[in-house]
Amino acid sequence: MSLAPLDAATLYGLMGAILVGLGLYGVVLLGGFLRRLLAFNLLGGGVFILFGIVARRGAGAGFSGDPVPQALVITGIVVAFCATALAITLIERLAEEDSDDASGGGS
Amino acid sequence: MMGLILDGGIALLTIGIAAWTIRAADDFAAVVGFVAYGLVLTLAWTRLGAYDVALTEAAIGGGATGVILMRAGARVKPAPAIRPSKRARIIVGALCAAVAAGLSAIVLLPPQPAPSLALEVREHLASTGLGNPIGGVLMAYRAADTFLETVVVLLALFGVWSLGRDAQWGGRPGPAPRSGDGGALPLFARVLVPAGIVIGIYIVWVGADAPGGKFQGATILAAMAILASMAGLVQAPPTSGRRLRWLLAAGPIVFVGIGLAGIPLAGAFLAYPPGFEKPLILVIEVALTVSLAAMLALIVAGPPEHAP
Amino acid sequence: MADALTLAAIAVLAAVALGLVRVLRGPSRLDRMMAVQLLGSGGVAVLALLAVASGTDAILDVALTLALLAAFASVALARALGNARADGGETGR
Amino acid sequence: MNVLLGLFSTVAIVAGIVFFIAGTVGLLRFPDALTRLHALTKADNLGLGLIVLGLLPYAGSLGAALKLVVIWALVQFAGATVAQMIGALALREHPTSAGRHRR
Repeated sequence: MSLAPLDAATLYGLMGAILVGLGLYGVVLLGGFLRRLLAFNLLGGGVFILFGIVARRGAGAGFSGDPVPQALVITGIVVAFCATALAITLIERLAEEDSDDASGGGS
Repeated sequence: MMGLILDGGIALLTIGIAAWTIRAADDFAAVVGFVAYGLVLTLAWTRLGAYDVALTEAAIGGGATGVILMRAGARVKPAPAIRPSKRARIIVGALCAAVAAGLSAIVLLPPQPAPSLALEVREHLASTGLGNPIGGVLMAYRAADTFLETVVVLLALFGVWSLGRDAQWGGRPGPAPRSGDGGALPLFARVLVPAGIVIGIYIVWVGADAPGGKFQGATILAAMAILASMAGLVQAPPTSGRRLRWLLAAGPIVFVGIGLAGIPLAGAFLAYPPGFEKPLILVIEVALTVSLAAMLALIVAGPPEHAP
Repeated sequence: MADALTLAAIAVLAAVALGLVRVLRGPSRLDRMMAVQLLGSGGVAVLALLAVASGTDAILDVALTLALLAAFASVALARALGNARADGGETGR
Repeated sequence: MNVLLGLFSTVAIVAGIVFFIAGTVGLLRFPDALTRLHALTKADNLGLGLIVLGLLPYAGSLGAALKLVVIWALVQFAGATVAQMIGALALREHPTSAGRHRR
């Protein structure tokens, strides 16, 4: 095993690693569902970038990157969006229920 | 060298925006930070040569996710700020730093030679008739995944709908249209929506041979539908509408229909009969684009809010 | 030629990054909203420069999508903020 | 001819960068949200416009040149709309301080 050369893939890989650390910190420590959800998405962005450098280093056969991890990331971004949307609707509904309870009236 | 400086700048900017988003004082500021994060990540993906992913990140990461987050930011009362103790912050910070350091080690000590399926993709791409390797992977090698992915999007939409109040089941989502909202928004929507529809269709169309494709194009089309509804030009359809439900189901039905036809004709589920790969993939892509655009727009619109 | 255009992209990115620091600090929400606007136009300029520098037409499609969706996001932000204000019971003009 | 075109591009792109920097200086120095908005919209749209103008001769194909122009038009139009929306919000929030800047 030898040290990776200092190129774009390495730079963005280190960025991805730091983004995962930052996102994890937010998911664990932040108060409020919305902020945690945001932090989780930041973390996801870092994970996707790490996949991206695997793709970049697998460049060959005339492609600028290995197409398989790239396709995985595209699927991942779409699924992450769906999960986020569902979570946000849940958070909104929870907030609605809370304010109903607080004002003493249900629906 | 010049390129490396630019990459370093983009990386630092991305980390700075992410850190700012974590630390931001209020929810609205954090949402703005997150949208900015999506925009700079698009630059990073472009620099990595992953143009397909850059398109997806620009459309979904910055655009669609940002808009649903804003909706929540405007409606949810900010949570009382919990100030974790200094000790908790130090311990969690150290653990997260350790995770980042571990990942950095993996980045810095890659396996030699780098694992890659690029050669295999190149070998089989010709049989799909497509020029875009990522489109080929999504529609042939990982066709079952792509099919399930559209089902996941549909399930997410059902999940969003089922979180509405019982009395409003089947009604229209989103705020009631306001006439005379004034301002520049209606004019903006009247000009941008047609332009955006053309661009969305173009992105799907070039996706066969160049970066682009159905998810990116469908998100652009969905964004235009949301914009038209924000400007009060159109109202979201009732979620119980028969036509709407067929529109949502059309993509998955076409996909699974062609997939099932592959069993007798090509010997496997989702296999394409030789000679018909490209036209069949295009038919699936078009049907999926229409359904995905409707699904994504309705997911962003949220649960029904008006009784049917 | 390519190096000169990349240098231009670095200059634009640096200007945008500096402006971003100012805008994100606030103090008002209106200031922060400008962040998306600033990154939208700056990011599109960087992408346009890179597209011509590397001769890759696909980057222009990324720039096109970014221009469209950044516009969409900042309009949605402005509207969300306007609605929040209206619901907050503040009187309009 | 080629030399002239190269010179034109260089001047346009450098001028575009200067406008981006001017916008940042405006953001850093101006006292309130409305004036900062002014700095941002003017500088960025002109900056992007000049950069696009400078890149046009090197676009390589008519399609690419057309895309560049469309990109600029989109950003320009969105900038104008968002500026109007932010301006209206600012006016609603601080009618007096915002009015001071209107002549």
